[in-house]
Amino acid sequence: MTRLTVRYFASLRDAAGLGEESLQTTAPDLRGLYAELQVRHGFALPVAHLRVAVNGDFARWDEAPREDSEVAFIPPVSGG
Amino acid sequence: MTRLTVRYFASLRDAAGLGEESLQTTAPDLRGLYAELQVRHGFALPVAHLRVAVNGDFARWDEAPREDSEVAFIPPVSGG
Amino acid sequence: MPRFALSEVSFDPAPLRAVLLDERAGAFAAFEGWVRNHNDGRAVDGLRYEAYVELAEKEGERILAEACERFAIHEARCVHRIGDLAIGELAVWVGASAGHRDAAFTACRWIIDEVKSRVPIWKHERYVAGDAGWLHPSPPTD
Amino acid sequence: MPRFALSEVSFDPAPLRAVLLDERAGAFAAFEGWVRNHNDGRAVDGLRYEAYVELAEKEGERILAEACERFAIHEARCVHRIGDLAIGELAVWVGASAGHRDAAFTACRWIIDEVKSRVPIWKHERYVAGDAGWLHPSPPTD
Repeated sequence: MTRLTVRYFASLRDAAGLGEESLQTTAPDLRGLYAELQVRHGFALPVAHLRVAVNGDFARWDEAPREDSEVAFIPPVSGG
Repeated sequence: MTRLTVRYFASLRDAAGLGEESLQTTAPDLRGLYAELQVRHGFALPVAHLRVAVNGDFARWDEAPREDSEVAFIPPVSGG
Repeated sequence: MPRFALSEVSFDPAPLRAVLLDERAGAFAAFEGWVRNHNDGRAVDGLRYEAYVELAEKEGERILAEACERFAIHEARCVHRIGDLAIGELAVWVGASAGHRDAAFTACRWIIDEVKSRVPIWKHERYVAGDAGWLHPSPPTD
Repeated sequence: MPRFALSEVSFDPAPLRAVLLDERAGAFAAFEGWVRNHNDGRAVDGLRYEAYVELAEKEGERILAEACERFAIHEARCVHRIGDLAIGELAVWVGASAGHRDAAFTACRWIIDEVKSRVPIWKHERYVAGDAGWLHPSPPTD
């Protein structure tokens, strides 16, 4: 079990109904973590459209979730 | 004989020592007029590097000098 | 002083431009994104930008540093608004000073393109018709 | 109101930018030419721009009108200084507003290129070494 914080932005935040949550996961990697949360919150965005960040830096989907880390799923950006 | 006014700019003005002059010419076209003035004032710029304007609009070198017109020889520009 | 910043309030580009003034610089190019009253054929009432602030600031800073490496520019700056914006408001400002205009234009264009594609900022548009939505452009399929 | 103007005194770009603000415009690009402290390896003390005013105003106006025809922009403006300028002073300002950034950048770049090649304005540089001279770039051989 890994305990961590997940942050949601934009449409993911709207779908989850919250900006962040603390949770425990048994997912082996961040891809698996997103799959779990996609089921829980009904996220429409496929993982292929997202990027993932850990502790404020971009990360790889095959990284294992780290204890006490902050994971953020980054929907396609639309600044500018 | 055609009587007209010629205006000089930038290095042509420096070489002529004046910004404009009234003169009479027998040159058949503006190219010939520049040739006359090149001799008179010792202009270094060849006609191929210049443009010519008549009464405030660009003109062609083969145009005949017009009575009472204002002719300007335009050295290579360097604005911006 | 950071080259990239997020701003929660409307800002004036004049002092940003002033920072880039440089006696060695002969050229300065700037880009501004303004909130348009329409998008994709729909009348827009206003919008909100949300950012993942910590990462947006880091990634913005990386883009500006990269621009200073890649192009023959003297300096560059970018500020991006977050929060609620009205029609006509300044959403993003980019400026670059350089010896010559080629580098100034190229860097300025590159910076805004990179900011739009890399910095975690999202636009939420409110339409005159009453609905609203997040803009999540589909990534290029490659 | 003319789109192109010569100015015998230093001018502020802010009101020019303000004229281009437009609720339909999502993009604005600007270019500024500043007086550099060096050119072609020589230390420059200051410069003077001379214009054939009547023709410069006409030709500048034609360039801006052409830009509005050729590119998907809403509006564009250009002001060029004449007279004596000190190092760091604003020599020329170009701005263009558009629906999208592509047109804004392309038009802005095109305008400054055309102004530099077509408008009868000449630069007289004064060097720190004490001499001075007109810049008359050799035309391209074609």
